[in-house]
Amino acid sequence: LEEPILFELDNPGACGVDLDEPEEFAPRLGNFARAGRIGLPSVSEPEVVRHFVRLSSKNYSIDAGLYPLGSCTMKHNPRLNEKMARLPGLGDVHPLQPVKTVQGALELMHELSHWLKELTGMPAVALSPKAGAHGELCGMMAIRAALIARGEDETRSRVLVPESAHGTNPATAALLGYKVDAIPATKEGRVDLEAFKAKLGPDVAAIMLTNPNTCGLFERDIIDIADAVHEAGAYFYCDGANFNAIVGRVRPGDLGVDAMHINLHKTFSTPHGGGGPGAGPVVFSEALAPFAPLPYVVHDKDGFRLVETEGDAKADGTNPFGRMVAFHGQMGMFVRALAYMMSHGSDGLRQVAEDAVLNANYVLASLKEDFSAPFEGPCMHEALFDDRFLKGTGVETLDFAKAMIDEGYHPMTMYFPLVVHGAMLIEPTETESKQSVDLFIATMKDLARAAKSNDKDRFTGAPYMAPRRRLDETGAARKPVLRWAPPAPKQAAE
Amino acid sequence: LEEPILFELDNPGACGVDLDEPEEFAPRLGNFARAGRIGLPSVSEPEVVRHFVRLSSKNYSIDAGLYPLGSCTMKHNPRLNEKMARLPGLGDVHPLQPVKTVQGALELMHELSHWLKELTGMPAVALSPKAGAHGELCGMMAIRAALIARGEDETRSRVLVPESAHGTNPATAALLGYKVDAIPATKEGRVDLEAFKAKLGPDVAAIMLTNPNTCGLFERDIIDIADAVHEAGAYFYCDGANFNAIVGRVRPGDLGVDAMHINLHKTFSTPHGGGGPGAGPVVFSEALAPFAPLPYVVHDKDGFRLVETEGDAKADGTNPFGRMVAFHGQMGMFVRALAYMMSHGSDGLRQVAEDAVLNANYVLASLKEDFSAPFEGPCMHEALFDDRFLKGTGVETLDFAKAMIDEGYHPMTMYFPLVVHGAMLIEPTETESKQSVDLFIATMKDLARAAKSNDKDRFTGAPYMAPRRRLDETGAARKPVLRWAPPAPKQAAE
Amino acid sequence: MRYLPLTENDRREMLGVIGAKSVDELFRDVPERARREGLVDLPRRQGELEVERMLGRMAAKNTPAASVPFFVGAGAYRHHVPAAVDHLIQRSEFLTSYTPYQPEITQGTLQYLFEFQTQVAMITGMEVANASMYDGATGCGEAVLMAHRVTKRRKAVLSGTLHPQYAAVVQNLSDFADYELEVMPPALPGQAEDILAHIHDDISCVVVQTPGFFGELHDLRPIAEAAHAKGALLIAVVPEILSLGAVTPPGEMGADIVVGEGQSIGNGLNFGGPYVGLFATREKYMRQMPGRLCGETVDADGNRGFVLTLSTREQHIRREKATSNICTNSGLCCLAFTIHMSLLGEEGYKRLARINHAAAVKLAERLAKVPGVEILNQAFFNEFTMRLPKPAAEVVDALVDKGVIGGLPASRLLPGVAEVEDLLIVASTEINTEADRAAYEAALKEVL
Amino acid sequence: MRYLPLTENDRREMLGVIGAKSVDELFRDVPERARREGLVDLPRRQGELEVERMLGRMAAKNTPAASVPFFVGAGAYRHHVPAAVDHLIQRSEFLTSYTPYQPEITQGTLQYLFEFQTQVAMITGMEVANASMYDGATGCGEAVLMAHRVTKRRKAVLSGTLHPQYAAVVQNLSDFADYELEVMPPALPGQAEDILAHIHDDISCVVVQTPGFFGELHDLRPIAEAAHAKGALLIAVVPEILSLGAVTPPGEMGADIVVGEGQSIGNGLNFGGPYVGLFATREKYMRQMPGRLCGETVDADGNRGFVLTLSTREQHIRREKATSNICTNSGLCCLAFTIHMSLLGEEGYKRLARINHAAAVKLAERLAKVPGVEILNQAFFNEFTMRLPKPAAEVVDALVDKGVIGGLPASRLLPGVAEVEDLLIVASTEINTEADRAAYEAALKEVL
Repeated sequence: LEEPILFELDNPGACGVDLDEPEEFAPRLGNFARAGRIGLPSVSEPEVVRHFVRLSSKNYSIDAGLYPLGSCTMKHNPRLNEKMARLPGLGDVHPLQPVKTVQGALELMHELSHWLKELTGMPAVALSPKAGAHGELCGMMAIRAALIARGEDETRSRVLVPESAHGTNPATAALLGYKVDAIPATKEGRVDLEAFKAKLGPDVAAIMLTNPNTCGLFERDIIDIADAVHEAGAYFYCDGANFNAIVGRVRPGDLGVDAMHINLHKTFSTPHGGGGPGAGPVVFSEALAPFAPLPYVVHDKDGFRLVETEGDAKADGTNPFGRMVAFHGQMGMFVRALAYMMSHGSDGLRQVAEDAVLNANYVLASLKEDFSAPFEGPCMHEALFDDRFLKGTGVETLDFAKAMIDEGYHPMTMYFPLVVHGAMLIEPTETESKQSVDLFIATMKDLARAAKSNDKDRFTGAPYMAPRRRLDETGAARKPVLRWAPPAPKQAAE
Repeated sequence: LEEPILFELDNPGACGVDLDEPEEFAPRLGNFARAGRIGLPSVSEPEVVRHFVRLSSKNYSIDAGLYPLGSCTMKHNPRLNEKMARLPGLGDVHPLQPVKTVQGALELMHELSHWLKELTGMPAVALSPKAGAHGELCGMMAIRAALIARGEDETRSRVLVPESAHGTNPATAALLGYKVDAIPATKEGRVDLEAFKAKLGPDVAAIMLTNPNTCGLFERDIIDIADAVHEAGAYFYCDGANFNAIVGRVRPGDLGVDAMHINLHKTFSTPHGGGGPGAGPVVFSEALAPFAPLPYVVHDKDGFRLVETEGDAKADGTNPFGRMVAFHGQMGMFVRALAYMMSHGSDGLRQVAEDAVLNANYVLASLKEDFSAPFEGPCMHEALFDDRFLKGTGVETLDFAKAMIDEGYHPMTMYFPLVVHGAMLIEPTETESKQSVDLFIATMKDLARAAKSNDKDRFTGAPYMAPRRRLDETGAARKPVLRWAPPAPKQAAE
Repeated sequence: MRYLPLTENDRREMLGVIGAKSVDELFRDVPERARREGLVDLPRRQGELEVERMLGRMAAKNTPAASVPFFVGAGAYRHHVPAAVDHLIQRSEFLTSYTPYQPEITQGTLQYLFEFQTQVAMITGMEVANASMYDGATGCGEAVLMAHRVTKRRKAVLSGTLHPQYAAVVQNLSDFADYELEVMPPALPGQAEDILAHIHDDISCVVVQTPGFFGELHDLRPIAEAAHAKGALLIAVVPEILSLGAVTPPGEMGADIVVGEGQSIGNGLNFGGPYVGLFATREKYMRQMPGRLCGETVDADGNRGFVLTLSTREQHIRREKATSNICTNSGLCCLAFTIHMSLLGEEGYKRLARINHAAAVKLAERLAKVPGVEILNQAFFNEFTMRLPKPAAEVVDALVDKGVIGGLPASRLLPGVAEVEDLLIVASTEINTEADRAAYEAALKEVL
Repeated sequence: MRYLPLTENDRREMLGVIGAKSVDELFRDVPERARREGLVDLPRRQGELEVERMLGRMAAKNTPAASVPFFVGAGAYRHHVPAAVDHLIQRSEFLTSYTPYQPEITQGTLQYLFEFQTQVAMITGMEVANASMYDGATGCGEAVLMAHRVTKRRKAVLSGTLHPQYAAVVQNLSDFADYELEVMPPALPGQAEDILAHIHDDISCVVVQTPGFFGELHDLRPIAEAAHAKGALLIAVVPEILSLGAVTPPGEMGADIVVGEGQSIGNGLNFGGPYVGLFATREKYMRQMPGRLCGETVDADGNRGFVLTLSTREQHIRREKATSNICTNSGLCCLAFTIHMSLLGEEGYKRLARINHAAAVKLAERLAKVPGVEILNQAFFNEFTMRLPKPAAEVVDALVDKGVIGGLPASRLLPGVAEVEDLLIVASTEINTEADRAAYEAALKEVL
C-alpha cells in the first residue's frame, strides 16, 4: 500500500487539535503579524495517526530483528529507560528554572558523571556534547585549550589520525584548523607503531585513535602509543565509539587516554531513533580536566549547583574552554543511560563487554570459512570481512548487503573501514541470543554459497521484497528535491 | 518470517527480569510448597520484546487501515484516553482502599454516570457490567427483579427477540430461564409490528430489541412497540450496541426504553484490544432504577461514597437485585470513555452520530449498483448488502471477504444478521475520512466487477498476501489443540 | 473536532452522492417526537489540554498505591509491572485490533492467546485453559454454571473461604438462573471449616478459594476426594495467581476447574478493572467450557496457524443454546499477563512468589510484636489476617491519617458479622520495602 | 541479567566453536597491565523496581513545570504535546531504527524527514531546510560557519538580541575555528540597537534573533538590506518556533539562513535536551548546508521513494573536507515535531500562536499593574521583559517560596551587566490559566 505524503492528505476544514480561539484582546505584535497562507495541510487526528503508523511499517528496527551494523551498535533499547525519561520530575523541568527547584536533576547528572568516571578511570567529564561527533569536538577543543594555556597552540598544528578512523575524526580536527596526517595501518589492521612514531614531532597536537579500532581490533600497542604521544608533548584523543567492547574490563584512563567521548546510544542503549538524538559526554584526564567546558555540576554542602558562567568557574578554580551547548546537554539521554547502567551494575556492564565480544567472535569463527577475514586473531565486538570471497562472482559487497534485506535482515556496515576492500563489518551486540545469531549465521552462509554458485540475480537485483527496490541516489543528488511542492496545475493530488 | 511459539524460545538460564532472592526467612507455607518444574520458558527481555513485536506485525488494526466490521464499530482510539487511564491517581488505586482516599475515582464514576444519563435521557445507570453481554444480563436481571417485586415472575416466562438480534440476546434470556420467542422481520428489515403485537401477552416478560437494528435500520415503530410492551405489562430491553448511530440526536429514554446497555468501546472509543476488555454500563428507566445492582456511587454533603452492601442500599432506600462483579466495574474503560465524551462534548457527540450515518449512507449509495442491498431507504451507521449480486459467480460472501484482505482491508461483518442471505454488513464509522472511504468504495467496486467477470480464483483461493492463507477451522475443532506441548522425543524445537 | 475527519465540504459532496438534502433526512426513520433538535445539556467539546486538566483534577484527589506504604489485597494486588509490558500492549496492532474472527490477519492475537492458554494451564496444574474471562469473580460464576452442565445437577456449595464479593456474584447468577446455592459462613483462619459435611449426592460442585479470603492456604485434597466420591466437581478459586509460583497448584490437589484472577501478572490495580479471569479445567470437560478458545491448526499451505475454535459453544452461533452469553474476553489484559509471564519465566515467577511470601512473613513477624495484635494464620502466601483489639475499620481509618493504607477491614465486605469486626486483612508484595513495614508498625502502635 | 540473552551454557558452546578456553582469551590483545580482573567500584545490577525507585527519588526532588504556575522561557517553552505524538514516536519501528542509510527498509524515517523539511521551509518562509540539527544553538553556530563558506569571509556580527548562551556557543566555535566575531551588547527592548553601523565589507553575516532574548520582535528588513548591500548574509534565529504562527517569518524579511529551536512543537522541556534544531536557507545555498538532507527520488520500479542525499558534503564521505563534523541529527525529536505539526495543521498552528500571544498579553497587562513593575517591550509574542524595583534574581527566588516559578532573571545569563540586574524575562504559553496569572500577580505583589 502506498502512503501519500502528508501534504497530499490536506483537507481544509479538518484539524488534528481542538483549540478555542482566545477571548478578545489587544494584540501587541507591532508590525509583525503574519499574513497569508503558510501551506500546512489540514488533517484530522485519526488520519495523522494512521499516516505515521503506516510509515513506521516501512522501517526495519532492532525490535523486529537482528541489526548487525558494525560500529553503530544496534542493541536492545529497554523500555524502562523510556519510562524513566518521562517521569514528570525529569522530563518536565526547564533548563533555566531556579536551581533550587531542580536539585534532583543536578543530582542525576552528578551521578551519571560518577558512573562514567569510574567506568573510564578518568577524573573529569563534560556531559554537554549533543552527540558523538560533538563530543569529539569537545575533546579536541579541550586539547587545544590546554595547548593554548601552554603557549604551544601556534606550534602544534598537526593531528595524527589512522586511515581506518571514522570520518568524524578528520572532520573534527579540520574544523579546529588542524592539519590531518594519516597514520598507515599494519597488515594486522592496527596502527603501525613505527610509522606512527616517525610522524610524531613538536608540531603534533594530538593523536585521534579509536580503540577498539574500526576493524574491531584492540590496539595492542596502545600504551606505547600513549607514552610516545605524551613524551612528544601531545595529547591522546580516543574515539570512544567502541567503548561497549571493553566497558567494565578495561579503563581508558589506564591506557593513557587524555580525552574520550562516549556515545550513550552505543554503549548505554539510548535509542537511535532513526538517526538521533545522540549524546556524547567526554571524559578527561587530569591534564585536561581544568579546561572542561561550561556548564558542569558541583556538589557541596549547600547541595548541587550549576557552574554555568565564566565567573562561576573562576570562583570554582577551573578554566573552561567555553560552551558547547545552550543549556546542559541531553538530559533525556542521561536519564536513559543511567537507568541502563544502574540496571546492569558493575557486574552486568562487564558482562556486556564479554557477551558483545563473544557474540562477535562466534560470528567471526562461524563465517570465516565461507567469507574472507582480512585479519588474524580474535576480534573485539565486531567481525570484519572483506570482499575477496566474492571475487569472480560478479556480486559486490553492496549487492550482498541488499540481498540480506530479502532474507529479513538489515545489512551490516559496508565499505567501512576504508582500509579493507569491500568491507563488511558485523556487530551482533550482546543483546542477541545464540538462537538469533545462529539463524543469522546460517542465512549468511547460505547467501555466500548462493553468491559463489552463480546465483547473481538474487544479489544484483536485490532487494525484491522490501517496501522499495533500489533507489536512484545519483538522480536524487543531481537534481535535489528536498521538499514537497503542490502539483503545478490546480488539480487534486492523490 | 516465522515466529516460534514462546515456549520454543526457552533457554534455561536466561530471564527477562532481575529479582534478588529474598534474605533468609522462615517460610509459612505450611504443607503447600510447590514442587517440581512448571514448564514456563526462560527468555530474556530483548527476545520477549522482539517476539511480541513480531507477533503484532501479523495483525490488522484500525491504526493501519479502515476496518469496516458492521456492528463492531472499529473507530479511532484516541491516545489521550490511554494516557489518562494511566494517571497514577486513576490507574494505581485499589478497589478496596479506604473510600476517603479515592474520592476522585468515585467522582469520575459519578461524572460518567451523569453523561450517560443525559445522553440517554434515562434516570439511572449501573456502571459495573464488564462487557456488552454482561450489561444485557444486568438489564434483564433488573427486569426480572422488577417482575419479582410485582409478584409476576412466575407468570411472565417469555421474552420476545427479533430474528435479526445479536446472539447474545437469546443467550442472555435463556440464561435467566426465559423462553425465547422470535419475532419475524418485515421485508423492510424491521420488526413486524402486527406479528409482534400478536405475540404479546400476559406471559411476556420483556422484548429485547436492538435499535438501530442489526440491519443498520432505525425501527420506525419503536414508540408503538414500547407502548404496546408497556401496555402488556412487560419491559422494553434495548440492545444499545448501535447507540453510536444516534448519540446526541435521539435519547432512548424518549423512545420508551426501560433498560439499555452501552458498549463503551463501540460508542465511546475504548480500544477493542483484540477482543476485550469491554465495559457495558446499563441505563434504566424510573421503573427499573430501584433495582439497579450493587455497587453504585452516591454523592452527598460528605462527598462521594460507595453503596456496596445490601445494608448500605437499604439505608439508601434502594432495592438492588444483587451484584454482577467483585469490585466496581471497568474503571480503566470509564476513564477512557469519559475522556472521549469530554473531548467531543454535546456538540461533538451529535456530530459523531451524523458523520457515522453519513459515511454509511455514502457507502450504501456508492455501492448499491454493484452490490445488492436488501432493504430500501437510508441506513443508519452501517450499510447492509446480501449476496444476490454474486449469484452465479461461484464466489460466496466468505470468498469475497477473504479477497478484501489481499486488497489491504479487513473484511466487513459477514453472514450477520441472519435475516438476509450471505449478509455483508459494512460500518465505516465516523472516524474515516472521505478520502479513505472513497478508496474503499473503489476497491469494493473493483472486486465486485472482478467477481462478476469470472475471476473466481482471486476469491476462492484468497487471501494470497496475508500472513496466513485460509486456516483449517474444521480440523481445529475436530481435534482441538489448545496448548503447546513439548515435542515428544527429546530434541530441540525450532 | 479533532477525531472527525469529515469537513463541511465533504459532507456536502457526500449528501449529493446520496441524494439527500441534509443529514436530517437520513434520520427520517426516527419518529418525529423522538428527534432532538438542540444539543443535550452537557458541556461542549474540549481540547486535549482541558480534558487532561479535568481528569487530572479528579486523579489528584485519590491516593495512588505507590505514594504510601500500601497493604491492601483481598483479590487485587499491587505488583511491579515491567515497562516492556505496557509498551507492548499499546502497540497499535494489539490495541486497535478486533476479536480475531479473521484468522489470516490476526495471527498475532491468536498466537498470544494460545501462549496464554498454555501458561494458564501450566501454572494451575490443569490440562486446558480458555482465552480468559472478564475477571476472577465472573469466571467463578461461569465455573458453577459449567459444573451444573457437566453434572446435570443444580446445586452448588460455596466455602466460607471464598471472597464475599465473589460469593455475591455467584449468588446473583445462581438466583437468576434458578439454581440452588449453599453459602457457608466466613471461614476464619485457624478454625476448621466443616465443608465435607455439606457435600452430598445432589450437588454439582463445591467452590473453595486458596489462598482464602483471609489469606489462609487450604488443603483441597480431602475436599476433592469427597466431592468426587459424590459425583461432584471441585472448583478451586485462586484470587492471587502469583501464589502458584510458591504454592501447590489446585490441579495437583484434585481440582476439576480452576478459576483465577490474573490481575497480579501484568495488570495494574485500576480501581477494580479491567482485570483478567483465568479459567482452566480437565481436557474431558473442554467442550463444556465457557468463553473463547484458541486452537492450533494449519493453513492452506500447510503452515502452522491458530484460530478461535469450538465456537459452536458460543452465543453468536448457538444463540439461546450457548454455554454462556459471553461475547468478549479480556484480550489486552491477557496480553499483559502473557508478556509479563514471559519475562518472568519459570525462575522469575517462582522467585517473585518467594519474595512476596518473604515480604508477608516479615510484615507478620513485625506486626505480631505490636501489643494487642494477633496473627490468625497458620499458612499463608502474601496475605494474612490479624485480630486487633478494636474494630478494624476504625484502625484503618486512623492509619490513613498516619499515611499508611493498612489493609482491608473484613467488616467492609462482611458487615454485621460480629466475629470479623476486629479483623484486618493485610497483604504485602514485592513493592513493600523495609521502610514501609517500619512505617506500618510505628503507625499501628500509635493508633492502637 | 534481563537484557543479556546468553546463558552460561550458550557461552560454553560458543567458546567451543571459537576454539577459546575462556572469554579472557578473547581479550588477549589488551595489554596485561590494563586488564581489570575485578569489578569497578560501582553498585551491582538492580531490578526494574529498584531502578525506578532510585530515579524516582531524584525526580521527586525537582519541581515539574506542570505542578506550579510556570513562566520560564528563554529558549525552551512548555507547551501541551498531544498524546498521539509521544505514542507514535515510541513505536519500535521509529524508536529503534538507525540512520536511514539503507533506504529500501527505512522509507518510514525518510518520508517523515522529507515532510519535516517541507514543514520547516514553509513556516520559516524559506526554500529548503535540512533534516534537523542538534538544537537551535548549535544550529546557529553551523549557520555562521556556513556563511563563512558561502561568502569566503571570516567575520560574523552577533546582535545583542541573541540569547547569551547561543552567543557563547557561536563564540566558542568561532574561537576554535579561528574566525572573528563581534558580539554586540545586550539589546534591551525599547532601545534601538545600532547594528547597521557594524555591517561592513569584511563580514560574512550578521546574526539577529527574533523574538529576541528579551522577547522583543525585531524588524529584519533593514538589516537584510544592509547586509546584502555589503555582500553579507542575514542569519535569523528563532528560539520559539511557534511564534511563526503569528509573526512574519524571517524568510519574508530577507533572511538568508533561518535557524530555529524546534522544541516547542512536539517536544518536552527535558531540562534542556534533547531538542531539535531547525535549519533553512535559500535554494542557491543548498549545497553549503550542514547536516543531513533527505531527497525525493524513484526506485528501480519507478516508484516514488526517498534517500539521504548530497552526502558528499558529509564527514563520512568527505572526511576532513566535510562541511561539518556532524554525524547524527535529532531524528526522534524531528519526528515529534513533524507529528505535532501535522496535528496542528495550518489553522491549529496559527491559532495556537494566537492563544500564546493572548496569554502573554494578558499576563503583561496584569503584571504591569503591580506597583513598581515596568514592561519594557513594544512588540512581543509570548515572552516579555519587566523591570523590577529590585534585583530580579532575588524576586524569582522569593516567588519560588510562594509557589510560582516566575521567569528568568536576565542576570543569570548576563552576570555583572548592571543594566539587566533588575530585569525579569517572563514567558506565557497556552498552559497558563487565568488562575496561574492571578497567582503570579498576587505573589509578585507580596514579594516586591
